[in-house]
Amino acid sequence: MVPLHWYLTLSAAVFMIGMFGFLTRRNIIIMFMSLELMLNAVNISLVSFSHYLQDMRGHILVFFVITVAAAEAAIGLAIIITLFRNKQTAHVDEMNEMKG
Amino acid sequence: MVQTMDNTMGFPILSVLIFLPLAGAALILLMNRANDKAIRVVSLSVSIATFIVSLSLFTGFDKTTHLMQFVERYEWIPSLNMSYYLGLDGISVLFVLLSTLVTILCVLISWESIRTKTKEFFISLLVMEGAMIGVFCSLDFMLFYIFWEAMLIPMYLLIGVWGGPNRVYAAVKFFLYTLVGSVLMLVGIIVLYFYAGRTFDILELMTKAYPYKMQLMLFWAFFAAFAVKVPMFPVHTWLPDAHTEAPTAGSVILAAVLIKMGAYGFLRFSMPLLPDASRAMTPVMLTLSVIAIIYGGIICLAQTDLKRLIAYSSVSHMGFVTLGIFALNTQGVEGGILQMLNHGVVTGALFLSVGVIYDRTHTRVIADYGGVASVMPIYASLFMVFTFASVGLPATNGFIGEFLILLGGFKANQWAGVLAASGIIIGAGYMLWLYQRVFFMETSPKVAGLQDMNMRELLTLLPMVVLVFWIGIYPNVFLSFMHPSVQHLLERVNGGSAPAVAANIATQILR
Amino acid sequence: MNSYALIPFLPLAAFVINILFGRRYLKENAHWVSILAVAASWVLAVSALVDVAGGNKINFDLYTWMLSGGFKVSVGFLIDQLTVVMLIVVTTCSTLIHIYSVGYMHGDSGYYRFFSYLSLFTFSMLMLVMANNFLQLYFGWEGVGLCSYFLIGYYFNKKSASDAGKKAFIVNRFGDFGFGIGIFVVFLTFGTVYYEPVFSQAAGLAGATYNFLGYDVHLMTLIALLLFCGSIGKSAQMPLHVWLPDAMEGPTPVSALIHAATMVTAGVFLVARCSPIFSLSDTALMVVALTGAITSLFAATIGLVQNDLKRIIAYSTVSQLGYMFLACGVGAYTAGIFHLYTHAFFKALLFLCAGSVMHAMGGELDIQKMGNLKKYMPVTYMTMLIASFSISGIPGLAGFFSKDEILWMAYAGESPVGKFVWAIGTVVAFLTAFYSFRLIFLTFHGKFRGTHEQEHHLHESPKSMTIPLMILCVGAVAAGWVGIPALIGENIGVHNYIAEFMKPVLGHPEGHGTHGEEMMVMLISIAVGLSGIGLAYFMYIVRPELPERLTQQFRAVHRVLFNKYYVDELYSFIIVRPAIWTAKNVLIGITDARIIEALVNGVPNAIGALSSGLRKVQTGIMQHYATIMATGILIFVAIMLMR
Amino acid sequence: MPIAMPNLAPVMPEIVMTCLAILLLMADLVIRQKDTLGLISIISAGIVLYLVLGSSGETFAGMFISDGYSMFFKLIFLANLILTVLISSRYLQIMRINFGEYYALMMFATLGMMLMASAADIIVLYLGLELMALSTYVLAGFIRYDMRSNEAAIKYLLLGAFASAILLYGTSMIYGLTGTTNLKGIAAYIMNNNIAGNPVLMLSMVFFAVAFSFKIAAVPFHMWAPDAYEGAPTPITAFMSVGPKAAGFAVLGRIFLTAFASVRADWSMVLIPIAVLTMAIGNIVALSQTNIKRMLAYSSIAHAGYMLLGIISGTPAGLSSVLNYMLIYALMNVGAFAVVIMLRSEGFAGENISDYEGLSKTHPTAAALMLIFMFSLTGIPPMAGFMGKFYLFMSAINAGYTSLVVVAVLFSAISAYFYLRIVMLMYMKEPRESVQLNTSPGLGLALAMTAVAVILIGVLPGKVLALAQMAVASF
Repeated sequence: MVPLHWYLTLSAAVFMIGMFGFLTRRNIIIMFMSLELMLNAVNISLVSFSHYLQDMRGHILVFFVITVAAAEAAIGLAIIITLFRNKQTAHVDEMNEMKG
Repeated sequence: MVQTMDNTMGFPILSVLIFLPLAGAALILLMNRANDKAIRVVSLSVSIATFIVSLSLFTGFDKTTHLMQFVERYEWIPSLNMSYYLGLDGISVLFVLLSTLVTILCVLISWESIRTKTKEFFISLLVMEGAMIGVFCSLDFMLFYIFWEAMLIPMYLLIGVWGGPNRVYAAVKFFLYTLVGSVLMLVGIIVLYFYAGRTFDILELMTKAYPYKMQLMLFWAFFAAFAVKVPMFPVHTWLPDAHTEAPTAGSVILAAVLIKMGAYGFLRFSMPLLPDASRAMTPVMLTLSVIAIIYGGIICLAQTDLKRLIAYSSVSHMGFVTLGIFALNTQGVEGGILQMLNHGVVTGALFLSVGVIYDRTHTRVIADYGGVASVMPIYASLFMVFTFASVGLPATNGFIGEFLILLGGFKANQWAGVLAASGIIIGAGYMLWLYQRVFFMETSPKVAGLQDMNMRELLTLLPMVVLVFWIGIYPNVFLSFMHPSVQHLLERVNGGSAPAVAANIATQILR
Repeated sequence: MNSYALIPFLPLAAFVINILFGRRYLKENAHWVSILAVAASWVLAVSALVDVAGGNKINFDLYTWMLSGGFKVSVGFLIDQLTVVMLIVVTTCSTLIHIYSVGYMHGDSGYYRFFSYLSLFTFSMLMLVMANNFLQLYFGWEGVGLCSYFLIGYYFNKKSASDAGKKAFIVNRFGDFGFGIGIFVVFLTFGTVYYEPVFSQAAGLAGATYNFLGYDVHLMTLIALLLFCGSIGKSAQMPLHVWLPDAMEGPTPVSALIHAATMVTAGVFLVARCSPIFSLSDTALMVVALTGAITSLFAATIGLVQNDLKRIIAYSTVSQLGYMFLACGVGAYTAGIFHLYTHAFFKALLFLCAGSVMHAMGGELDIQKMGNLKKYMPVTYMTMLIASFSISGIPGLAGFFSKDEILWMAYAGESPVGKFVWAIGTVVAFLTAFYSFRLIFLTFHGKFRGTHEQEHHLHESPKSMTIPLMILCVGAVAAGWVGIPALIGENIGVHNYIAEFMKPVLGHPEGHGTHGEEMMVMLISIAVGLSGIGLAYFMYIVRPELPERLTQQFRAVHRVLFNKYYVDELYSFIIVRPAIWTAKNVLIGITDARIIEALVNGVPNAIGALSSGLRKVQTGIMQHYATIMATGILIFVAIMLMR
Repeated sequence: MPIAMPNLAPVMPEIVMTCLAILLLMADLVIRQKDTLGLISIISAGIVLYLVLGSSGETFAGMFISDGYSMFFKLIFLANLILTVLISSRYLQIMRINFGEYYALMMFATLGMMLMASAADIIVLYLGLELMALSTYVLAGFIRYDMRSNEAAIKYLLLGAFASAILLYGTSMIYGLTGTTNLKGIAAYIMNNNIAGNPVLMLSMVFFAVAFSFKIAAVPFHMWAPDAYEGAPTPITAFMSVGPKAAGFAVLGRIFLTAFASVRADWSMVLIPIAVLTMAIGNIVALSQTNIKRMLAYSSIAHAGYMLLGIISGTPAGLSSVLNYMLIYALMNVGAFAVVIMLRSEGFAGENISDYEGLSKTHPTAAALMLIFMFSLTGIPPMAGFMGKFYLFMSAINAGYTSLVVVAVLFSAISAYFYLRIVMLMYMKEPRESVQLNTSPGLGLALAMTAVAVILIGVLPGKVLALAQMAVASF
């Protein structure tokens, strides 16, 4: 039986990678992917807790997280397309028309 | 529930006094903007009606007791134990009369001088009157605070919209100065509320004793709000700007009533609620007052703008008032209250007269004037009366107030009394210099063709002349209002311990 | 009983009528209202004299003026010997000068205004004199100050006149500052401001000390000196004398009434009225005497070189007032009041003569441009001559008796500075005689030095002006006979009425000197007077070029005297200019502008700068937002774990 | 054994709301006149409101609770929905974005908020949060052809997703620690096993605080707000500045005052700096704003800071003051934005504050309304804003945070400057060019309602206060 804290360290690592990706990458799509990565990291830890506690709540929450991530991706991509249509760029640095 | 006199007037006079002007303002709100005349007539009749109603205060007031009179109390916010609680005693009754009288004069003086947006002007004026009377009548600390702050909006508009060239700076400065001060007071009120067992009723708060440290902290919180309004020395720089930029009616209301609220606040809240702190702080206060007197006086010597000079002179005069109040003896306090009334009358009249001349020449620079006496003799003689009232000549009201204050001040602290007495020399200096510069010597071209005061302007200034001489020659009519209330206040402040006050109330009831 | 209350209120009524109805209705005949009122008060004053002479003293309150806590004061009247004497002086001079003004002010545009101010002045002076408490005294005190402001600045479109008026009022205010504090001390020690109780309790507190501004001071001296500040201001004594010479800007009747006969004497009246307090403190008396003496010497020396007719007389007034204070200082209050009484007559006469001279010379006042006027103005010449004789102390005339009394009392009194003060008094007597007759000789004798058409215009003043001159001339002569000293009095069967009359109020200092000494003092003063006149005669009639040579020789001394010891410049240098300078640069420049305004505007500007700084943090790039969020999270995690 | 049907009464309003929203989507295909859709949404909001007042109780095994507290918030959400729909009909025509989905999305967002308010379990909470967030992202980017709207949407979405990731991570930690996601269960667990100092608990509390600070736009997690508010269409800005913020506070109240109630000392260590920073940055940066929407964005950030004081005080009185303030804030804010919308006409953006110069001359009524809202936002009596702030400060002082209140009071004095500047521009400057106002009956009605409410609550605050206290009593 793999001890619990191994899963937790994996989840934390993936979460950190996701966050780091989100903070540094310039392309919106890549930022989206790193977001998904963070959400999945959370799924890992939820499932491991649920298994460890022999309780169903974790699994239910994971389902919700996955569906929400999908919905989010859909909306995100839709907005990126409209953005692209207006400004022909997916680069975050160009999107600073509003500041101050 | 502290014992108060039941309302002998038969009808809720104080609420009528507050809401009559507000109703007038609402009426004007509905009126059509075009007919100026109708708006002016309505506002004049409302202000006169309010004044007549307030006269019954003057006659119906029972001068033998210090207890609150014309009391009204209705539930307002039961959950916070906040009540709509009005009442008057010897200290506040005179100021209500002053407010109602001054408002009539303001309406009269702006009969022709206000051309643009007359509707908003008269609405602000009447709302001002309602709020002012509310401040003087409220016995619930929060109700006082709400009226105190509500006054900011109309005054801000009065200065900002109808003011002089850089009115905006003056209006914002006035607003922020007062607001920063009074928000600190709000915190003080809430701390007091919780310590005194969840009540805003001033009379109840007065019966409790508070720890010294807390009293000190609260004293300085209240000081922040009241000192700005008085204005006391370090925080006075908003007054000259506000006065020079405000329209005539605005600076008359500002000088006659608004700055009295600061001193009234000290009398009604700081001293009775925080007796030990007030006593401990008197040296500081006396020094600030003396500085204000001399500083305000000397600075007038070098002023070039007419209104600015009168504004600084009222800083000096209010220095006298605070000196009187913090002398903590009967002469000082009664002199202070009377001087607040006098200053309202005299400086109000001075600004009215400046308004009269300003409507003709549209310049406030003293250098432009000269020899007005030969062109407008009646105006010159009236201004002469107010100049000498401001200088404190015997037989005018200024003398009575100043003499009592200096007597009280000298009794409390000799150095303060002597230094403050020098104020009357400086006062004579700048006022006579002003009078000579404007009225005597050769007639300057700008002033040559002016015609003398018309009936309306004369009507505005006459009540003030009557008051100057009435208080000057027979002040006891006004002083008799204050005796019991001031006595009670001083017992509380000097007595310091709550039992003494309770005993006093007991005797009142048994008597 | 209270018909005497009408004395002050009649002129008040006249003032009100004149000021309200003067412009449209009364115009020319405004003077009738004032004259009738003042004449009526004169009649009442005489009846009061008779009443008081009959022995009863009147002291009643009209109504309570101020009541605040323990402080109670009312408008009340005290009529005793001292008051009655003053009443007579004030009402008589006032009536005569009112009549004189009818002619003098004829045709002036503000005619009604002049008479209303005169009536107001008489009202205030009478209130001052008849007061029965310190506060009403203060009321009258400032009232007369106000009227002198109006009347000095009567020709208000002249800058010099309005400046003089303002100067008079403000300098008086300096005096009233001390006076006010004196009243406070009186109230705080005696618990009341009424004369009666204060003077009766004063004896009891003779030795008491009082902590004034941290120093333990002898109580009576403190009160006396503080009250004396007021007198210095009002009677133009040494430090505060600068306003009287400039007060000559006002019309001549004003100078006569206010700056000779009545108002300036208020200071002496105050010292006399408070004699119970003053006599309890030797130091105070010494100060009074010395101030009086020095001022009289100081003013007399300046009077020597002045060329303006009215200014010479003004300095002579300051000098004579110094005499009166000298008298009070040595304890001889009666002599002081007696001199005040006689001085009122001949000084008013001098001023009125100057007025008629000015009238004739078309407003010209420089005596160097006059001369030989006696040919054209015999009556004025005669009356002015008699007045000058009287002031120089020629025996038989009013001035001699009162001045001699003072000098004798100074010499014989037990005041430590008596002898020194007597010496100065004698020197001043010599100087007074000299400049009085310098004036007479330069104006009336020699040849006319004015312009031709001035000469053509010369004429004697109309009847309405000369009659008061004559009446006053009678007064200048006869006024002295009331107080003939015992030395002369026994052998001509007349005793010193005024001394006996004033005894109950002012007491009678017993001069312990032999008859011989008294005779010697009298002879010295007569000799001094005559030599003064002789020297003047010699210098201005016999050798007219002598004064010119003397001024060349003592150029420096002449310039100092001519410029009034530069006192005016000194005051404006130490008081007026620094006040305005501090106002301009220090207060407006630094405290208000830099410190307070900087703070008041600085704080919002700083917040504004901070605001625009923080605004830049919002770069619009999402990465920056996310990094700031991440750092936020890190910080809070650190806070939580570190705690 | 038969499937036991859960008691659906408490959740009936949400169910009806979902059906009506879907019905609205269908109706959009059929109805040509888009304004009638607005009308339908108002009617449905009315129905749901009626239902909300009736429903109370617990269901879904303690995961969904409908008590006084949630009822009060649902009142705010539905009022916010109605007002926003009223003020947006004319705006949509001008901006040519008059699509039916606009109203449907708003109803879904409101549904999400209602779920959040009634969530007694983190799962339901997360569900509501995401439903609201996603619909608001789309609404923010509704003006497809305008670059700024897209930018607003993308920023809001990415940072929103980031925050919800943080939230989930916190949830997983607390779930791991206490074994349950039910708020009451967590509270019981903390109480019984007194794990006060436990780092995992601390960490999860931080993550919860961060996630919801993002939602109520508290500093330092506020960066998205100014851009999102400026970019989004103005009615949506109004909707966003009230809806999600209120929902955020509802959840903050639930979590921190039931789940983590016993460890208040710890999480107040986090919330106090956030509150102070929010008030400071919100008020100070607003001073130098020239765009009215951006200024109102910073002002709403500052107001979030004031409301945090209520949460920090932790007492029922504190919570009721937050509720009370939230309602008053909603009215003031929507009113102010309504006036901004009124200024938006054909060729004129009306977003720069200099466009307000001399408004009192050209349109006195609009100027008067704006004056009322500005003075109310500053917190000057007799407006409602003062009463809200006053009660908030009272509860904070009563809980012993007097120094915090002094800071709050001083910053609200600073805020007077930029609110006053608008009044000054309107009343004390001359109009540059005459601007044509676009008013529609709906906008007029909304303005009238909000203005009257602001003054009425200012003068007679007793009623609303009692309502808020009653709501918290059942907490």
